[in-house]
Amino acid sequence: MKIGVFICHCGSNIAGTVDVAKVAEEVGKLPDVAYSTDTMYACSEPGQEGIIQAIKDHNLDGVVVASCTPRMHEPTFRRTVERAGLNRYMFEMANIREHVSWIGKDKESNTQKAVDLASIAVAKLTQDRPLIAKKFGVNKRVMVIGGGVAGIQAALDCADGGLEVVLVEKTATIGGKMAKLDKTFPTVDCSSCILGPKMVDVAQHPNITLYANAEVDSVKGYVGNFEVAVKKKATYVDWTACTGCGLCTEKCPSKKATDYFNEKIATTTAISIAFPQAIPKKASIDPEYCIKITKDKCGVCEKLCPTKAIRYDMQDETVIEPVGAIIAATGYDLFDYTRYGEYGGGRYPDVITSLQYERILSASGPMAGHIKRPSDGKEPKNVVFVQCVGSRDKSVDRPYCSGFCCMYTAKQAIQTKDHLPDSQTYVFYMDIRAPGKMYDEFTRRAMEEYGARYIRGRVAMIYPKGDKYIVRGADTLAGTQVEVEADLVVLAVGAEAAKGASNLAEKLRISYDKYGFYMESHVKLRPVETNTAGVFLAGSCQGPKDIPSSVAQGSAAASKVLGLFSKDELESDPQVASVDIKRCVGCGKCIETCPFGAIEETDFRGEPKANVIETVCQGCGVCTSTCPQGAIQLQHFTDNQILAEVNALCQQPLVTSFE
Amino acid sequence: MELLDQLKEKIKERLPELDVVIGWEQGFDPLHATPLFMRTEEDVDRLVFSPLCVHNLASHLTGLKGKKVGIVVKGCDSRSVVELLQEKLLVREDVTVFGLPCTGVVSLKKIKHALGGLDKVASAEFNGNELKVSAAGAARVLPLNEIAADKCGRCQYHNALLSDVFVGAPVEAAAEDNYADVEAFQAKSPQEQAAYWRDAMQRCLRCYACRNACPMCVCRDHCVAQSREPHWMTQQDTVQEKWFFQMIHALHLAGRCTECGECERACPVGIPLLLLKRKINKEIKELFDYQAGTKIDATPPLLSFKVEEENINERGW
Amino acid sequence: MAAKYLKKENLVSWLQTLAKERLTLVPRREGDAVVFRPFAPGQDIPLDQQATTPPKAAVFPQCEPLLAFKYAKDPENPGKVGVQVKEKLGDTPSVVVGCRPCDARGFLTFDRVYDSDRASDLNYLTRRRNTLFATLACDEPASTCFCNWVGSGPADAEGSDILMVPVEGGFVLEPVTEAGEKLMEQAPLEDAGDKAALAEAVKENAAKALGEAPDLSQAREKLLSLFDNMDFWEGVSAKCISCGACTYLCPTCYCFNITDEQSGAEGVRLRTWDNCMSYLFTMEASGHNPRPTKAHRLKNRVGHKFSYYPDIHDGHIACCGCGRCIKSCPSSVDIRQIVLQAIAASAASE
Amino acid sequence: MSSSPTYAYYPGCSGQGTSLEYETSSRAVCEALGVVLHDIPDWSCCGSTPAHTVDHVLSAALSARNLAQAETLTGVEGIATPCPSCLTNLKTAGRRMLDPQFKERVNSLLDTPVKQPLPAKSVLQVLFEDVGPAALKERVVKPLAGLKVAPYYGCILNRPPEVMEFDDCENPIAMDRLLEALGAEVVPFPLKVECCGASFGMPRKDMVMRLSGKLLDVAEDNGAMAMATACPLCQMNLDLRQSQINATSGKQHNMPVFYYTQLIGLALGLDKRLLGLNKLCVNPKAALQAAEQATAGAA
Amino acid sequence: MSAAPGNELRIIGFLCNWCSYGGADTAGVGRMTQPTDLRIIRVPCSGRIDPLFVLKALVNGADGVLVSGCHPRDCHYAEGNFYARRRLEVLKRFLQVLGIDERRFEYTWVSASEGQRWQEVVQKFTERIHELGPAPKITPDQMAMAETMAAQPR
Repeated sequence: MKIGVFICHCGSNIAGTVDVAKVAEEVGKLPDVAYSTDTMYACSEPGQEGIIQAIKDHNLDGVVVASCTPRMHEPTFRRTVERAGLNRYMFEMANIREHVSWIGKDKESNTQKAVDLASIAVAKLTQDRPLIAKKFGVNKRVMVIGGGVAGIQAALDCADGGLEVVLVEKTATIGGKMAKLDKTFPTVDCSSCILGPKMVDVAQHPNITLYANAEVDSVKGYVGNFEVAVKKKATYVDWTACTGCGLCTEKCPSKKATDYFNEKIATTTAISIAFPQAIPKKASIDPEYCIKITKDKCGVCEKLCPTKAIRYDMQDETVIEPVGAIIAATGYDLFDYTRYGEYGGGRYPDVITSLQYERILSASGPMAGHIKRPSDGKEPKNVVFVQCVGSRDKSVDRPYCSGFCCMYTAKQAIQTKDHLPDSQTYVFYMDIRAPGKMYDEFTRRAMEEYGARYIRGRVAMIYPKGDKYIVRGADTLAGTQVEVEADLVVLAVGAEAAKGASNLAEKLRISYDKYGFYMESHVKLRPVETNTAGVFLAGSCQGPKDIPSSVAQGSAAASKVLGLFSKDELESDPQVASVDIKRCVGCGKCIETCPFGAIEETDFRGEPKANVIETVCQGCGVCTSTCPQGAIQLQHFTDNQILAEVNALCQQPLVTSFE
Repeated sequence: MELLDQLKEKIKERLPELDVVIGWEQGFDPLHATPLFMRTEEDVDRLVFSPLCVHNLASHLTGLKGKKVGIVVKGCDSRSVVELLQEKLLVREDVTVFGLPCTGVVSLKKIKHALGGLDKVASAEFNGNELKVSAAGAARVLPLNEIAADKCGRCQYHNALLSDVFVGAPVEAAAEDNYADVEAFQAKSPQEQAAYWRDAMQRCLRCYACRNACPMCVCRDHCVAQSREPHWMTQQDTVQEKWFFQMIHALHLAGRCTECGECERACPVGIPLLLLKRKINKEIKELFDYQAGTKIDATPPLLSFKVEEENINERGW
Repeated sequence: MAAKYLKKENLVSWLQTLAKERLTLVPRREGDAVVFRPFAPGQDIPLDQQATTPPKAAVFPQCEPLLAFKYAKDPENPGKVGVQVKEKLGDTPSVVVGCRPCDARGFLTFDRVYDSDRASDLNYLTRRRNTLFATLACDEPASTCFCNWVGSGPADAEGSDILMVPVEGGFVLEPVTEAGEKLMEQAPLEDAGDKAALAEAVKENAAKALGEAPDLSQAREKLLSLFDNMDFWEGVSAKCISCGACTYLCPTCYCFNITDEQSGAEGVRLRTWDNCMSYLFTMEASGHNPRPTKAHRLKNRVGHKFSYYPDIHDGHIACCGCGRCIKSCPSSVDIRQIVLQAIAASAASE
Repeated sequence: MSSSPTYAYYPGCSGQGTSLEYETSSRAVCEALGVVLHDIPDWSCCGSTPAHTVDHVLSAALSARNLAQAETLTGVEGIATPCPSCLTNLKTAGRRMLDPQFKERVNSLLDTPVKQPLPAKSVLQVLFEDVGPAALKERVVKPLAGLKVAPYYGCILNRPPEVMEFDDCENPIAMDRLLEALGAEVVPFPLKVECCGASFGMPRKDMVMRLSGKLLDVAEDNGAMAMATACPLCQMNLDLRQSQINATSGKQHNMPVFYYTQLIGLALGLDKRLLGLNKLCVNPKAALQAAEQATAGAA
Repeated sequence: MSAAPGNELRIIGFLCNWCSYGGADTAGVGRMTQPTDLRIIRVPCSGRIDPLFVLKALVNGADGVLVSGCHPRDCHYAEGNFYARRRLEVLKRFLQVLGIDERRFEYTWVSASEGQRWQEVVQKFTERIHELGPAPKITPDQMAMAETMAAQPR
């Protein structure tokens, strides 16, 4: 082979503590190295041109650059060698900056280490083979999982961009958490007024197919060609017939059904429509409470329904949707505050969650917008807000900040004063986190204009005293304990990963953090991509987010999908496993261990053999280290490539030396 | 009826539906049995069964893929069949297992030590718990427990674990295996251990009898020991290379080895190879509470994982 | 020189003398095996039985560097790389003491191949010419011995330089070649006297104990006639596990493989033992393998030894009858049986 | 049941003085319910509250000596003690000694080293787990019907949870269930695990007045006629200091403060002398009579 | 190729690309000074690391081998490190009969953000290897000596 080696100075970053000229000289002695030099900035325009020129001048068939981490510039240099006519995989990089010059003090040792690392790269390159990406077609349909504001935004943007969209929503209506909110910060404008039109757009958009009351069952395939099985859960109402007139809900005699939309502060009928602006505005039956389904009596709704839409015998149904990309927008759930025994653990009726309070505040909520205590219906005078319930608390394994609680607490304090001018609000907080546009001003208004008393400290205990509650906490600014007598306590419960999030992640083969939030490809630079090609993230499933951020991410994910679909064919990464069919004995151990189900058994002249589905393979190489005879090799990280590297560092002496 | 006669009868019953049945017959001298491939009733008449039937016939199974094969197994041999089935390297319907109870087989090496050589054996006869041998003109009586294979002394599975036809009365006994041999070897210093392997590996011929006798070595013809793609080993006859092959063999058998000891028995230059595999088995047992070749529906431990490993104590690095 | 007598207690001092001038290989017990190793004073020399391995490696090492090479770069133009080559020859004078007649005779099979009119293998020849054999005649055959089948016997001196016949209290040494005679000169010998007669008796008894050898004269043709009878070969090879124990322990198997290994700028070309029982032995680059099954391969081993080789080498059978392939076979495959079966089978089919 | 639950018993110093009635009633109740207690021979002080603030090893050694003494007893499944403070020290010492190095340091201070620390439990835990409310209920001869009682566990019986490993640390229910089994009416008492002021009775009497006063206030607000405690110090602050609290706050509490074992003893009809009701400062007679009348009236 | 004469020992690291290699980068970016003995080989996933690579290195003269991957549950490929954990643990214990001091091999988990942790790991492991000193090598001299030793009567 003829290998060119380029040792980068990186200004003084490398050259300061590594004798780069010496490295170039030493590496130049290797038999396969035909050209070796040092260069000031390999990644700069002249640096890259130098590499291209050397390839041409010396007829090189491979290049090693020893510079910074390959995680930074490997793609850059691959393009460089490609411009010079080499295959992009005939390139190796040695990291002599992060792994050498920046961490070692002794120049002599650093220089030797740099020589070694460059030699490893040369050794590997001698085993490199040109790899060529395969092309495959793309199904330009996208599935959005989750119909909250992020999912709605993503669906609408994709649909407006001309893509066919399948929107899958777990509950009976889209709208998500935002639909439950009364007002939004920092403008205190009506939540449903701004979300409602978007929901209607979804319902009416010709490119959007909406499956409400449905969940993703399984995901097969790969980017460009997924096959998603969607389970449509039985609603016991034929939605093609239902007009959403609501007659059934008025007459349903079973009125104790759990009202999930109203966060269980009220009950609803067994057949119900979540709320007046629900999309789709269709009735569905809660089979747990339906008298007809549980006891085979009643049947009122069936009799009343003008379009004869009631189907008591309806079963779950699964539909297969072929799509090319998937956006996960599954949102969040609320922290279960009953884990805080000191706040009553759910025993006190007037200690409620912030989202329950939203439903109380909402004019279309069960209390029609009048603030009343759930226990006795009395108007509260002192309302105490407790922040960071399930946020920034290691003791309940929620060390993270939920991000939006400070703001909605301020908003709720303002609204409380608006609704009940005689009321007094108290807010126990740890720090006020209001970094958004107009956010800090907003919290100031709550304090200054609406008289909310902010107490900096955590609440230690809430206990009833008579028909009131004593909220005891620290006032860390005053250095004292405080006790506030409250009529109503609102807990600013934090956000946690949606129930079932990890389950869905496993179906989508994306990773999630220890709290169940989905992992983006790169915290800063690839915020809506995942490590599974073709799967994107939007909204709070990636981490708690307020509405503006969720909407922004919805749009960002949509633009990623539109970008992906702007090509008719995609290229697969050729760094995938490949089977030497002659060596394969068909034992299936690779199939057993592949984390991606990317290996299948095929029949080759009557013998079972392993076959890699290249578009599914992610290139981890577990199969290669599993196969005893090395018949399946991860391209670009083959046994021989790694062995060459090991041998470059320590090889037993040959049985006889030349001399 | 004698066990052997019963066995012959059962084999003859099933023979018409089978391509071949593997058993043992008398070999070239009175101490050596040799594998017998029975296709006719006359072949069956040559069948023998005694503590001299040391071979694990399961090693021949994967080579007979696609054929209807009957196989006579001792308890230990049956584990190999179970493991092969578990790894889906055999088709259950194609294998008919004639299971036997076994009280132990001999170690020819031990007999060799006792007699000072095996070259001149004139006769050998089992009498209860003794072996009567005459060799080089002298007669000797060897108690079976002194010449039994090591694996028999710690045998937990005297009766075939899997059989389509079980012949004879099951043996009740089951010994404990506390891996005392491994513990004892482990107690040596690393220097002593290294010297031990260096000396033993020096005489390795790289004949790969250890590999080819192994019932679980199914790669045989494609073994990495001789391939250039991948090029794990050179053909240099250094101790490092020979030793490294044994490491490869042991690790490729991790969680799969049924400890039949064929590797060690087959070695023409007497390298104690089973120790390496037993060490790994000991750890597999401790780490994953798993013994290869005991359950057809288990998953080999190194082809699976648990998110929380009970017994892997990560060392807090 | 006539036969001389070497007292058992004088053997070591003779070996010490030999070891000063030559690499002196003697049997040594290692673990459960007896192998040929350089003589060291004070060591125990097991001579009562045939060694586990033959002294084949003394002349034909398991791994032998044929040459070493080195890439040298043009300092002016690093892209220009030259290769320097140095041939490696093993020319250490050696002597093997205590091998058996069959062991020494095995090299005759080699010689016809590596030292012929058509080809001469310098690496082999250099070692061959520098290695002498002081062979110990057998007093009693093992159950696996069949040297008399292949035209030899327990006191066959062909291929040896000295024949040592074991008698009560020592050995009667008979010089076979001039070189052997020279070696004997350095030994503390006594006149054989009446020991010579004892030695003759030992030889006679041993030959008698081997019994009558079957007639193998038809084997050549009959094996050939069975070439396409794969049923026969599948039958006899069924218990074979395709390992290389038989061939690597065989004093007459001379096949090898050649590989290059490189470390940095230096490399070696290695000749290593190979064996026809291995699937890879005939594996072709195309992926085609003319001997895909062990039946094909065992056919080759038996056929080569008893038919194809004799065919082109004046009827010399490429087997010395040492019996190691039987004794050390993990499955006790018995080449004698196969040959006899072949003769019988083709007789039946005729 | 195979055999009676058997424990090494650590009485603690308070039991020899200020909480003699807790000690005697605990023993009586255990005996009546078939829990066998063997006194730890030659037991010594657990170190109480000061020791661990000075030196962890020395503090652990104090309890470790008792752990070692307990190991001389045969057939015991653990150590039982009525006093939460003693329990904390025993459990903490046992837990710290899981660290072999710490254990070695502690053992080096002892004549007889601790082999394997026995698990320590409160008598309450023993009664709740080994006897249980259901079995207790069957043994009741004189139900405490009509007695509205606030269960007060004190701040350290269940905390820190990783050491005490019993019941919910914010809302424990073991005593509630036992008292309910006796027929008593357990009133909701949100301050079950609040601090009574503990040993600040000496240096900061005002603090105890305030904290214990609040406990009494809330108990009364919730309709309690009496309180039940499981801790000698809590009982002392609430009972002995009740008149001082009244004097400070100007309130008129007359709230008897029982050890829960006394109440169990009453319901089981045990010998009054063993229950030591006469040792209580706030006379319980009125409350007990009121309860009786209420039941009688209802009947 | 041998380690720098004098002070350095030959330590080989196998690091997964996504977590530990990134962690080593992070340590570099943070200028977290480390001993210079370690030579890193980058692999996509700790699951790619055949334990035989480790043995190959150790048999052929490495003084220490360090493997590092993503923390369990955080594998870029979801499961690779779970397999690695089992295999490497078995490997580590296997060394106990091979006459290779098991302390010469270690495996650990370091995430891309844990630069400081990486620094500590390298520091600690390098110190350990230096305490153990150079690994015993099988040299021709040693073989010759062994032969002489073996020739002694037993």
